[in-house]
This record gives sequence, structure tokens and C-alpha cells, in this order.
Amino acid sequence: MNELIQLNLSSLTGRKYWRSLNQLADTPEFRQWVEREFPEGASELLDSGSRRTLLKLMAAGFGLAGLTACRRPVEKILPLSKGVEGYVHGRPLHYATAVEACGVATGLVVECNDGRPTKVEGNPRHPYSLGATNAFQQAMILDLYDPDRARQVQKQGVKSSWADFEAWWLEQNTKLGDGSGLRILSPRSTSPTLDALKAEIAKKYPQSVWVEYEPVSFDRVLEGARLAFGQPLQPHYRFDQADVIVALDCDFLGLDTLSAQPVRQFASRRRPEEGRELNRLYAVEANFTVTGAMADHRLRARASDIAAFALALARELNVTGAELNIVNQPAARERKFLAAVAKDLLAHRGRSLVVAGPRQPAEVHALVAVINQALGNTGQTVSYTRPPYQPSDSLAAVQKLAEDLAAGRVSTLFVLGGNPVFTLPATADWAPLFRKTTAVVLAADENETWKAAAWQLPEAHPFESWGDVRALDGTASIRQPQIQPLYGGRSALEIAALIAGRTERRGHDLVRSFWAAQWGAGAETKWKKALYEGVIEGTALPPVDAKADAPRVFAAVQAALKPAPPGVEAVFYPSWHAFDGRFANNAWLHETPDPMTKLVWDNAALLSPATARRLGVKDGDVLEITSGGRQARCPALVLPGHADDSISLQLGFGRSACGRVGRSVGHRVEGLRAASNFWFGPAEVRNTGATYRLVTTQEHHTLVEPITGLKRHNIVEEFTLGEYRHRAEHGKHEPHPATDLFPEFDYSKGYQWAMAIDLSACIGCNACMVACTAENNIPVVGKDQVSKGREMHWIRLDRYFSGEEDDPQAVMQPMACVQCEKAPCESVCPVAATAHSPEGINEMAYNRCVGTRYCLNNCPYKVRRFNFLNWNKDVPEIRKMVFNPDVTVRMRGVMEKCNYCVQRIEEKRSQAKAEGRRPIRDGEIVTACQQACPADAIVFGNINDPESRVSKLKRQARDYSVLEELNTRPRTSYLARVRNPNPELV
Amino acid sequence: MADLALDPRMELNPPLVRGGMTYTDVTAKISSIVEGKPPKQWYIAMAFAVPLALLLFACLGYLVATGIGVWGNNSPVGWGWDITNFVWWIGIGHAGTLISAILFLFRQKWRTSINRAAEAMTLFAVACAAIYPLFHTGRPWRAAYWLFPLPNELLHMWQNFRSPLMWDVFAVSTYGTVSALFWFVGLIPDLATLRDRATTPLRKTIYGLLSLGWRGSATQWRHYELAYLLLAGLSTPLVLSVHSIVSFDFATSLLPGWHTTIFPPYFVAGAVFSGFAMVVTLMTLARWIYGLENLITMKHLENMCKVMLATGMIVGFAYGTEFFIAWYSANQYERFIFLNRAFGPYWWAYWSMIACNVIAPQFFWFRKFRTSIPAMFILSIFINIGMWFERFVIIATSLHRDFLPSSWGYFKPTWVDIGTYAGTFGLFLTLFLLFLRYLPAIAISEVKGVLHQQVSAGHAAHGGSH
Amino acid sequence: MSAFFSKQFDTKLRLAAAAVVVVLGTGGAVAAYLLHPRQLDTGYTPVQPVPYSHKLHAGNLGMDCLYCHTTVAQSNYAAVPMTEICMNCHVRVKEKSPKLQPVRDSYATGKPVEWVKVHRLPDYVYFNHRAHVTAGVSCVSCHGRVDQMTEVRQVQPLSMAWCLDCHRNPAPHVRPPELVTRLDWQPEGDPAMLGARLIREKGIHPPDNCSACHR
Amino acid sequence: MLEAVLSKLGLPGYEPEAARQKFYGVIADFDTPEDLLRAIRTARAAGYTRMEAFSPFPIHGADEALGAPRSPLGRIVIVFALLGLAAAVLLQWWTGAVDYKLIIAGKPLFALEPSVPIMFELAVLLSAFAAVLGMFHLNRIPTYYHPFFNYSRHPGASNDRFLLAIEAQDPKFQPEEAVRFLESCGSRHTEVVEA
Repeated sequence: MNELIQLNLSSLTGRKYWRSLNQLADTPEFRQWVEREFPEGASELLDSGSRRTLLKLMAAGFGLAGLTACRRPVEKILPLSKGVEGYVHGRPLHYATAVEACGVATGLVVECNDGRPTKVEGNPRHPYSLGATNAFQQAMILDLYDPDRARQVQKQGVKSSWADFEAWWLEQNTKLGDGSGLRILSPRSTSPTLDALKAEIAKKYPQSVWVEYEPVSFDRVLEGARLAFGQPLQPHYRFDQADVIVALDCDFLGLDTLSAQPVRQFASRRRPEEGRELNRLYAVEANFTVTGAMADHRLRARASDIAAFALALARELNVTGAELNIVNQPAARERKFLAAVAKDLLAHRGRSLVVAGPRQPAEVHALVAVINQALGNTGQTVSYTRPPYQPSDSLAAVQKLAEDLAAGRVSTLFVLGGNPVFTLPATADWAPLFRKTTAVVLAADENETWKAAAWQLPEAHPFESWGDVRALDGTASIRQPQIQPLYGGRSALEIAALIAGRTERRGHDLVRSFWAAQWGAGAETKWKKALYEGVIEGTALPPVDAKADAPRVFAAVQAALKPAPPGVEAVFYPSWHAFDGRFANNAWLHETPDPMTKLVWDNAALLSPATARRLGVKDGDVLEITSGGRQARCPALVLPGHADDSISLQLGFGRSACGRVGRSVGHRVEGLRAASNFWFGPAEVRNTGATYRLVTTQEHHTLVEPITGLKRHNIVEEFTLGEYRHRAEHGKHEPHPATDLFPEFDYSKGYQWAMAIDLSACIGCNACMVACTAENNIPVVGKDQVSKGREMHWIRLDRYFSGEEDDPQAVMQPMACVQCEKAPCESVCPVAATAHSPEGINEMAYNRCVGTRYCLNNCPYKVRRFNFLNWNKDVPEIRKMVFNPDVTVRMRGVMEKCNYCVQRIEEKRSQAKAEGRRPIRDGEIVTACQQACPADAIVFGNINDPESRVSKLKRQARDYSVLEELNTRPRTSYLARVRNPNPELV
Repeated sequence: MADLALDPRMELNPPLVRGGMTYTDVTAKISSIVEGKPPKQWYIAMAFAVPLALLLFACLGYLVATGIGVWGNNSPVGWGWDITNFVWWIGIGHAGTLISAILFLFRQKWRTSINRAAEAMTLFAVACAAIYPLFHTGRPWRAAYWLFPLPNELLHMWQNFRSPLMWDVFAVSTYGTVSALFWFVGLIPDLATLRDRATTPLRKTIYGLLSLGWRGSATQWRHYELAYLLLAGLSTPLVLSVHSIVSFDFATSLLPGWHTTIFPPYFVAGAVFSGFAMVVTLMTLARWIYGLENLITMKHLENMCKVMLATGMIVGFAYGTEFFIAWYSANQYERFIFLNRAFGPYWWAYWSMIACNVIAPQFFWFRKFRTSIPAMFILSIFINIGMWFERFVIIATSLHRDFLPSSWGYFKPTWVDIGTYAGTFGLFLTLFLLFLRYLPAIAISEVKGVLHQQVSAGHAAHGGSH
Repeated sequence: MSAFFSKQFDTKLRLAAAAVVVVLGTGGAVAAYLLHPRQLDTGYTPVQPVPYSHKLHAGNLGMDCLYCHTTVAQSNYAAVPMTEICMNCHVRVKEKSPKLQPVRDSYATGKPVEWVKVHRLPDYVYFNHRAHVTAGVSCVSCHGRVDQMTEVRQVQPLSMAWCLDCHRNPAPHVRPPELVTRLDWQPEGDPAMLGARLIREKGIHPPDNCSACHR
Repeated sequence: MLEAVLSKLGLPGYEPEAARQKFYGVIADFDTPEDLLRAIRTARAAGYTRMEAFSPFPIHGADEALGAPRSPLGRIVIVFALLGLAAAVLLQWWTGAVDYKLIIAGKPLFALEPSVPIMFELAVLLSAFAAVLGMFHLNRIPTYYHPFFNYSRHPGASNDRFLLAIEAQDPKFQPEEAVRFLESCGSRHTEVVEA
């Protein structure tokens, strides 16, 4: 169904045309563009201002001024020649698929408009998606259309072809013999088909070595299990079953999980209305993560002190046979915290949960396993299965690889995806090593590894290629392509098949034949079902009944854990922008601010206010960090609530070989990483005296006014559980009936759309922001413009700190247009470009807007966004394919803002009418932000229906409107954040 | 004719026309400006003004081509220098109409030798002001034809007449039109004078056509005077309404620091304040360039200084009231915004405003300053600066920190902002200099009227000496 | 001496002024008329790659619109037919006709026939065929008597004002949905009466708020 | 050709010979407003009725002396002021509450309060135009030819001279006698001015 593609560029400058992809590919411009070294256009608008020459543009501007379009441009309609099953022009198609990262797979549903994948949603049937997505999955669609992707098979940078490559391989593999010179380096994969191919390759080349490496891996979790249970096991947590959760350096709501499941489970226990007891989260961490922000109690500790804390906790709980001596004496505050946590845990045996982050050494994970076992949580809140992939000690393996390469023992090195030259530990200088052998690099973009390759092969995007994955619990899914490879790329699977010498080399055949073999009879129907549902039934792994030998573990732990040296440590985290570098060329993610720091288009060395004071460092000072004898430079950013003597560094920045979006954005810190300090280690920090401009989207970080020092209420409401209960009994306080000059407008009839956002559930993970960006064609403006306050996000996440600077609490508040019934923006617009729909939506008619910006000034929520420049001016054709055809692309000089995804409302309305004019059901219309939200914190619906979910939520005691006293009557109300503090700690 | 200067009564109440000028002298003196070659200073001034005006067009061209992004405006500060300059120029414009209309109604004879130039100044200031609302949209061609309620078959859409911006459109365009009419009506008899003095056929034709065949017959004067009186009567409430309505742009919003009932009177006073300052600046210059000491006497200037002192006090009082109300309202946001003005990131703008608008005019308590040309020239410039800062403080500092701390920001102007503002000066000066060059800068017939009264008063004093 | 302006000057001046006024006035009126969408936009009749005659197919042969425009009731778009659909008949009918060469080529190569778009809306306008057709608005209301056109011509201005006219007074344009493709259909009696009844029964109320069409 | 048509219509400047006035009248020239006023009074006493005075600035008492009626301009302006008000109300009510009922900030489709500014402005605008154009009409300007301009010293009237004309339409008009009479009033220079 993917031959056909329509570029329906709903832009005010107006260009619509049909094209079959093949045709598009045939056009000389496209070819030429595909083959050009550095295509123009793309993200040029990111280097702001530059390219604009005055005269040219005066001409342009005045051209527009004479605007009466007399002659109409001839437009072609190019219908299909032959029909495509199930395809109706103008109606989107949805296909289930699945993607994986770092060995964690999630099921997705991709929306295709006329053959263009345009939007990613979660697959409700998939246990790790549950219909939700995270920011990265939402942003993947942009990478698909990235004009800077690898586009051409090359040999040492010279244009070549797949045919040439295959020919080369056919005579090369004859020389490999037993494969002792063959090495294959790939990212962590859960693909059963690939596993099968690996086996074949191992058989064909017994001496060959296949190394799997991830810069952000969960190996230590499995290693810990091996230590505890004697075999590597994958823990599965049931956050929805736990009343008390202790997270040890574990950002399980944020970047230490790659699926929506834990968030959904955790959030389900933060809603006091739902009867179930509110859970209580203790976080012990160095960096201030979103998990820390959700915690009821948070202890700041260096990552290197977590082990000691775990030991102390084990002892405090006096886990059987635990004659443990604490490695270093905890401080008073810490002891109090320990005692309270231990008490709480013991009070909730079997209903509590202790988790440790992937950065922590295996010993800590083993210890945690034992603690959970002792608390009777095993089998209740935590269970174990075999991991969905073959675990291996990557670090040792890559170390060996380095030696082999250095010793010239490698004749052929296949790199099947990823960007190892950039991400591998800095123990070796990889690029030259790669050049010493014949490196065949399959890469998504022309990255550092690509540059070091002998054969350069473009990799197909996950949405372009067939494959299969297994989720953490083993549930398998088929990955089906949404579109033909735009640049003729191939998948790792296909290359592996080539290596294995398979005759069938098309991804589809490989995957299908593998599963056909598994299924035997009825494979055909099973296959269809698998594709349709996006999950393959009965593939989940059975839980393993694991029993840990506590004394042995303690012995090992005791032996392994040395007291952490005092002084500064450097800790490595994946970043919210580039993750580990794989999204470095993704403008949507770069522009979406880090949830805690609100930093965009950069990474930074995060440190605590105290440490900053001690080092005499302020925001933007460039630090020189020395760790493990290696050095890196990174600008400092002070983060309240960060642990002292700890510096958090985000991976994936400072890519030297990258597309134009990500090239030299941020600072590379991978150069510090070695096996010894792969996640954290002691470091020296020096202020170089140089400064660097960091741009954040939020300049004032608390609700406390400067000058007066007063706190602003009616913006974010927070209760402790006690306060909430009291309020619930005495009912929610109704606002004083405001006296109006004019009679009320009657909103009692028809659908009245409204939204409720639960601040107790919202973890501030940015998924809604990116989803909104994708759904509503929101432009990217770049670092410079963001620094001018011109970012365009329709929904933003306001993050407020409260409490003392060194150890504050944080709360996230998603803020989009709240659709005031008495909208201040409407009354001031001179041309009525923003008016109200009878259903209570504050509408923006872009084509009417003249751009006075008066509405922006008069909006107390500052949710209106203005196109100060033509952000879509330089968007290249290919990149336009991501546009949502149901939403106008705005031109400059036009105001825009959230409209509750009115295009989705209208779509469902006309559908309902077509189906015999039935009423629209509650929950039938889902806004983009709501659909993406892993915490299910956003609910949209009709408040004229008292039974609708949103009506029920608005009746809750903790429902309130932001800036209620302004009497703007927002349709979006918020449910107050409820915290569940431990009485012993307050 | 008796030498008026000798008359003791004249000394007590110094004459508005000095140097014993006769009707012919008055005609000759004023017409000579138009008829003779302009002095060197005029060319120097033009050499300064015209390039600036060109800079304005360059900046606007760049803006139109590229978008409003070339200015410093951002979110939350949606209005920056653009609307600041708009309000400032409109304010400047007020003195003209005030002098011609209100002083006329109050029978203030001393207005006669300055009203013409002041009215011209009004027109040119309004022209400069109008540029901003039109161009701050970045797409003036849309603003231009969508801000006026023209029946439109294509769209069937109408304006939103609840919007203060719509009121602005009507107020400013009405004000511009009426001022222009007022100014032209005043010019007619003087154009007739120029016509009658004209020597070349070209001048005869041009001034002839412009003066509409004015004969100065008793009948014509009768209707003329009534028309002029009516225009004065209409302009008076109009001039008050214009800045009131401009202030509604802010007063009717819900933004702390904007949402204030005191704005209309306070804006009008401020407008008059800045307007007179600008008149003094220009008049002292014109007086110097063309040696009009006998027509623009110290009495004229001193009176204007007094007006500046008075309005300056009103403005200062308004600043105080704002703070008091903010405190008295017990509204957290109000309180903060005003403290933020004085002690926030824009403190420098606030205190410059206070220094220029409240402190500077206090010098006018002293006759020495009221009668010293350099002093009043410098002070008037200070006041113009101060009034610009007032508008900037109201607009930028209220916007940059409003309700939600998450969306607070800061405004920085770009070179295009600065160029555009400087450019409007160029346009203003160019127009004003052309006016001086080609039209009678002082109302000839009115001055003669005043002179006539002096003369008859003189006769009365000499008590039937003949 | 005598007056500078001659005795006749005023008369001449006034006549000249009058002339200018008359010329500008008429010019403006004419322009206003011509630029009105009803004149400016209607009557657009581009030449199509294939001289397909709706008059022949829909009129004389009486084929239903839906035979070719299959998706009109399911989608925003009414879908210009695929070559396949033409070939359903033209494999047998007129299979040699040179006029149909482009169609046969398209069918052979899979490359589309490049039809020229006649009814064009701006890109910020979202018109939904499904919504209108299922509500009982006939094709004829917007496209006119296509069954009488040899070449398709735009007969309505398709301006916002024109859309609004119908959205505010839909009665004359509403008919039983099953009859929407009967372009020549006339109800007995006043169509507005019938329309009004259907509107009441089905609770049709066309929106005239912005996002009904602009998103 | 055109000439013929015009003279048939008898438009100003094209009257047929017969209809043409020979004289405009006699114009005299005085030094001061006071002299002029004195002359007017004497002339009226002498029974002259059709007179016109010319001066560089309005002379108070001149029109009374000439016996001119009160100017009707005021009434014209009032009418137009009211028209402006009405137009403003209609415009805002019809566009907002009749032609396109847009819901704006939940406010009524039409209310008087927000309509006041535009009502005021339109009233002022129309009355200003009425005042100016009305004055033009009453003064018959622009009219570029007037016999007065045939008077050799007419430029004085816009400088420092004060002129008095006895017009030919005056029933008592006799060129020589009028000249003699005005000389006797102290005219510096008296001329018979042809039409």
C-alpha cells in the first residue's frame, strides 16, 4: 500500500499535489537533491538571520503586498492508476508496528496519510505501551524525513551501489574461512529473527564474534540478578501494586525506563479519588530527575554513595543474616531518612518495592533483589523472567574488540547500526582502529562511525523496514514498514542475512519465514493477526521462581563495595534531547526543554547550588572536567536539588559528524567514559573562565516573586494527603460568584468541550509536547529564537521549585490554552480572528489574523504563540512530508495556539454524523497530548454530559482553575498535586 | 502709528507683537520666510533629516520582507518599541490641537504666533505615529485593509468593535483628518496673502489654487470665523478622546499595570506635557533660524513652560496615585508589577522616567529657567525623553513579568527597532522643514488681528490724541 | 489690472473635476463587479488531458456520480477516479479510441492521468464532502449541472460569503441523502419546505464558527 | 463646439453677451479698519444696500454694519453630528449582532458601552467635515474668478488695506456718483471695477 504517497502541504503559501513516491523519486530535482553532498534548505533557519539579504526580501515582501491573486495557478490532480486495498483518499490508515531501543521494545501504531507516516501513537494492546508513548517515540517520525540521513551506498566516500557492495561481499566472504577475522558490532537487539541469523552466522563462521553494545544499557541489572540468583534475570516491577517505593538512583519514571508502563502503573496510585491508598515514593538520587520530582521524600546522595545507602538500608531492615558493616557513617539527616524508610517498608511487607537504577553496580542490584525478597515483595511487586535477549558483558566484549582491532586480528568489521565510534568507551581511539580493518558500516546518518568506514551503507528507518522485537516480558511484535525506504536503505536484519549467506534477503521474507517456522500450521492467519494487533499472543516469557542466597550476596557485596572517595564525582545520564546521541539530529527533541533544567539545544554539567558556590561557578561557565585521566569541557548549569559534589553530564551531544540540526550542538562528554567510570567516577573540575550561552525556556523557577518574596497562589495548588482528605470532606470551595457587567453566554446546550489535567499524575515527561508538535505542525525555531522567547509549543511544561534552594520540591504543570469562556484574547482582537465556537473552543482563524499580538499581551496564561518570522520558509520538500494534512501550516505574522485538536473533534463529528447522526461517545475524541500521555494525566471530553470522565474529574475536591480570580472561566481545569509525606519525616 | 513700546501699560503686559511692527511688516516678515531663499541652517537640518527618513523606509522594507521578528518583540513582551513609539508620537501630536483649539476657546491671544507650527507638528507627529500600528503587524497590507469596516463579499467578515485597537483606528484617523482640516482652514487667508504677493506665474497658480479664491470679504470672514470656532469646539473633546482611547488599549486589558482607571486623564496630561515640550524644542529652533524674536516672544515661551510645569505635576501625581492604588487594592499582582517597575530589571527605565518627567520640570518654578532659551530647550528635550520612557515603562515592564512566573521574559531592542525610531524623527523633521519652507509658519491674519487690538488699545491709551 | 484666473476658469475646473469623478466612479464600479468572486472565479474551464464528457457519461448514459467518485460519502475528498475505473468499461467500449490513449497508457504504466483541478479552495479551508453529502446536500448545489457539461466548469464562486449563505439558510439545498446525485431532481412543491422538514427531523444545523472550516 | 454648449447653458464665464453684467461695482481703499467701518455706516445712511467689505483679518462689527444675517453653519453641523452617531450605532449593531453573530469573549453581540468610543469619533468626524465643507459652500469657495480681483489694488486686502465695494446690483448704483461718494468718505483710491 505504500507505493502511493501524497504530499498534501496545507500551507498558507498553498501547494497541494499528488505523487507516487516512485514518481517523486524520478524527478530530476529529487535525484539531484538525493545525491548532492550537502542539500540546502532543511534546518537553515536555525542559524538565525544570516541568509536574509535585505533587497531580495524587500522585493518578496512588496510582491506579496500586491496580493490580489488574479490568475489562478493550474493545479494537477493525479489519481492512482490502480486501487490500493483499504485505501480511501483523505482517510488516514493506521498500522501496528514496534520499535526497540537499548533492548527495550514498545508497540506502536503509526498513522499514515496517503502513504506518508505522519503520526506515532502507542499500541493499546502492547503491555509496555498501553496506548501511550514517550517523547522519543513521538519524535521518531521526524527522523524518518530527516534530509540529512545517509542516502547513498558509498565506498570510502565514493558513490557506489548495493550491487557493488554485494559483489564485494561475495568474494570477500570466501576469504574469511572460519571467520576468525570477522567481527560484528551491533546495538542490543531483541529480534528473534536476528537471533536465528546470529546462530547461522556463528555456525558458518565459528570463530567470528558478534558484539552487542549500548552506550545506555541495562546490563548491570541482569548482572546483579546473576549475582543474586546465579542466572541473569530481568526484573519486572508492579508499581501499581506497591504502596511504598524506594528508588535508589533510579529514574524509573524518566530516562531509566523506555516505555510507558511504569509511569502508567505508578500514576494509577496517585489519584486519591480512586479509593486505592496513595503510594509513597522515596527517591535517593544525585541528579534531580522527574522521578525525584514526583517523590514524596527525596534524599540527595552522590551516585557513588548509593551502594553505601543500600547497605545501610539492608542493615536497617536487618535482613536475615545481614551482619553488615556500613562502609561510611551516614549523616544525621540520612539516618533519620533511613529509619523512616525502613519502618515504612517493614510496615508494607509484600506491598513495597525497592528499585535501583541501571547506573548502579551489579552488587547494588543484587542487594536490592535480596531486600525485596526479605520484604516478601518477590512474586508480589517484583517478579523475574529470562531477559528477552542474550545478556553479555558488553564492556569486556568491546575491550576485547579494541585489542583485536589494534592487533590487526580483524579483517572485516560489520557495524550494524548505532554510532559506536561516538559512543564506545574512550579507552581506545576508535576511528583509527576502524580504519585499520575493512569496516562495513550500516548507519542511519553520516555519523562519526560512517566517516571511519570502508563501506558506508544507508540504514533503513524502523518505519521503512521489516523486523520483529520482543518486549521486556518477551512479548513479541512484528515491525512492519509504513513506507518504502525513502533513500533505499536496508535494515540490519537484511545485512545479517547477507552475512549468513541466506538466499532470501528481503526483510519481509526473513521475518515471515522465521515466524512461519515457529507457527507451523495456521501461520497465514497468525501472521495477519500479528500484523493487525501488533503483538503475538503467547510469546510472553514465564516468570522464573528465583531464590536469592542472601549470605553469599552479602559476602560478595561486602567484598566489592569500597567506601566511595570524597570529592566530586561525574555521572553520565542519557539526555532528554539526544538520548545517547541517536536523536542528535532531531530538531523536535532539541527544542523540547529538559523537564528539570528547561534547557534547550544543549547539554550542561549540572551541579548543586552549594557545589557551584564552592567552585565559584555560575550558569554558563565552561568547566573542564577530568575523570579517569581524560578531559572534557562542558558549560555549568546550577540545578537546585542536585546532590553536592556530584556533576551530572548528559550523553549524546557535541556530535562532530551529524546532520545540520545536531552538528556541534552541545558538548561531547563520552570522551570521559571508560569501563572504570562508565556510569560514574571521581572527577576534578576546573572553571576555565570561558563562558557559553545556555538557553532555557523558563527564566524564573519558583512561584515566589522576587522583590516582595511573596508566593503566588491560584497557579499551582498542592495538598498533603491530610489536607486533601479534609478538603474532600468539607467539599471543594466554590469561587465567589463574580458579578458581570453583561449577561452570561449560554453554554448549556450541545457539546461543551473541556479538559482536566491531573498534577498528581503528571510527571513532566514531555511526551505531550512532542505529540502536539507532531499533530499540529508546530515549527521549530532554534536556539537563538528560543532565547528571544519565541518558541512555538502550544503546550508547555511549567516547572516550579518550592522549598529551600538546596533541597527543593518540584511540581510540573502542563500549560496550554485553557479555552477561557470569557477569553481576554478575543475581546481585544480588532479583526475577530480569534472567536469562540458555540462548543466553548477559543478558535484561531489564521487566515484572518493580522498579527497585532494584542491577544498575546492580554492572555494571562501566555499560551499564545506568534510566528515572528516565517519558520516554514526553508523546510525542504522531504521534511514537509511529516506535516499533518488536517492542520494548516501557519505563515509569518500569524498568532497560533492550542485549540483542543479541533481537527480531531471535527473528524469524529463528521464520522458520527455519517453513522446515522449518532452522538459522539465519551472518550471517542482524544487530543494528541492526552493520547500520548503515559500517566493518563490529561482527560478531554464534554462537560454537558455529567457522566463523562472529564465531568466527573471536575467534580473532584481538588479540581481548580488557574488564576480563578480573573474570572476568565477556563475550560481546562487542574487537579491539585497531592503529596503523601511520611509523618515521621515532616 | 504710536510706538507701543513707550506705552507704560504695555510694559506690565508685554505685547505679543514687539518691535512696533505694522501690518505690512508682519506680512513681509512672515512671507519672506517662504519667498526668500532658506538660510544655511535649513539646508544643514535637511541634510540631517532626509537620510534618517530614508533609514526609516529601509527598516520598514526589511521588516515587511522578513517579519516582525527583526524587532525585539517576543513572548511575553508582544509590544515593545513599536507601540511605545506610537503612543509617544501621538502624545507629541496633542500640543498642536490643544494650542489651536483649547487656547482658542479660552481666547488666549498668545497662541496666535505658535499655533500654525504646532498644528503642522501635530499632523506630522500623527503621521509618524500611524506608521507603527500599521507596520507592527509585519504585514501592513493586511492590517491596512482589514482594520477598516469595508463590506467584503469574499469573506463576509467584520471587525470586532469591542477591541480598543478598533477604537484606536477610528480615533487616530479621525484625529488626523480633523487636525488636517483645522490646519488647512487656518491656512486659507494666509495662502491668499502669498498669492497676492506672488510674482512668478507658478507661485501665482499654486498659491492661487490652494487659497481657493479667498477674497477676505466680510461675508467670507463671517462664515469662516464660525467654522473655525466650531472646529475648535470639536477638536477640544476630540483631542481629549484620542489619548483616552489610546490609554484604553491598556486600561481595558487585564494585565497588572495596564488595568488602571487613572489612565485616560493621566495619558492626556502626559500627552500635553510631551506635546508642549516638543513645541518648545522646535519653536526655539525656528525662532533662532528665522529670527522671529518679535513674533515668538519670551511671553509665548514662558507660558508654554508654565503649561509644562503644570502638566508635569499632574503626571507626577499620577505616578504616585498608581503606586498608592496598587498598594491599596491589596492585589498581589498589582503590587508586584509596580515594585517591579521601580526595583526590577527595568529600574533604570523607571528612574529615568521619574528624573525627566517629575524632577526636570520643577526648574520651571523659577522665572530664570522659564525665560532662558537654552534652559528651556534642554529641559524640553529631557521631558521628551522622559515621556518616551514613561510609555516604555508602562508597556514593557508590565508585560515582561505578568501572571505566570514561568513565562516571564525580557525585552531587548534590535538595531531595526532603533533604526525605525530614529527614522521617524527623520520623517518628522523633513516634513516640518518642508512646511517651514513652503507655507507660512505663523498665522499672518491672526497676528494682524492681535496687532489691531494692540493698536486700538494704544489709541485708547493715548486717549483721543487725535 | 485684471484677475489672474480667467472668467471661464471656474467652469472649466468644475467640469474637469466632474469628469474625473465620473471616470473614477464608473471604473471603480466596473472593477468591483469584475473582481467579485461571482465573476472572477466562476466559469473556469481548464482543458483536460482526456476530453472526458460528463454530459455523455452522467447525462446521456445516466451513470451515477458515485460510480466514479467513489469516496464522496466516506472521505473529505470526492476522489477523482482511478484509471482502473475508466478501464472497467473501456477495455471493451471504445478500446481503440485515440482520445483514450492517455488512459490506456496510465493503465499500462501505472502513471496517473494528470487531470487539471477545477474546483479549488485555499489550503486553509477544510471542506468535507462526507459531511455535506450525508446531510443531503446535492452535488448540484456546488458543482452545478455537471451532467450537462461536456467540459467541467466552475459555476459557483466558492467564496466564504457564498458558503455562509448556505450555512445560514440551508433549507433550499437539503434533500433526502439518497437523492444527492440526482442532479435534475426537483421536489414537488417548494424545495425550501422539504428542506426545512428534513432539517428539523435530522437536526441539521450547519456551523458558522471559524474552526468549522479553518483549522 | 463645447464653448457653444456652455454658453447655451449660461454657466459662469460663458453667459451670452446680453446677460453679462457690465460693472461689478465701485471699490474704495481705506487705511484702517476704523475708517472702513465709518465709511460703511455713512454709505448705509446714504441708502446704499448692496455693499461688501474686504480686509486682511476679520473686523468685528463689519458684518453688523453691512447688515448681514447670522450664519446657518451651526445648524448644519448639529445635523451631521447626529448622523455620525446614528451611523456608528447602526454599523456596530448590524455587523456584530445581525450580519455575523460571532461569540466574542462570551459578551453580548451588541452593547452600548463598548460602542461609545466609535459613536463619538464618527460624530466628530462627520461634523468636522460638515463645518469645513459647509463653510466652503456658504462662501462659494473654491471660486477662482471674481470681479473683485479686477480691482487694481486688490492685493492690499490680504495685506494692510481695508476695501469697500458698492456693488452694481445696488438699486441706487450710479458709477460716477458712487465714486464721488466714496472719495468723500476718505478713500485713498477709488475705481470702477468691471464685472
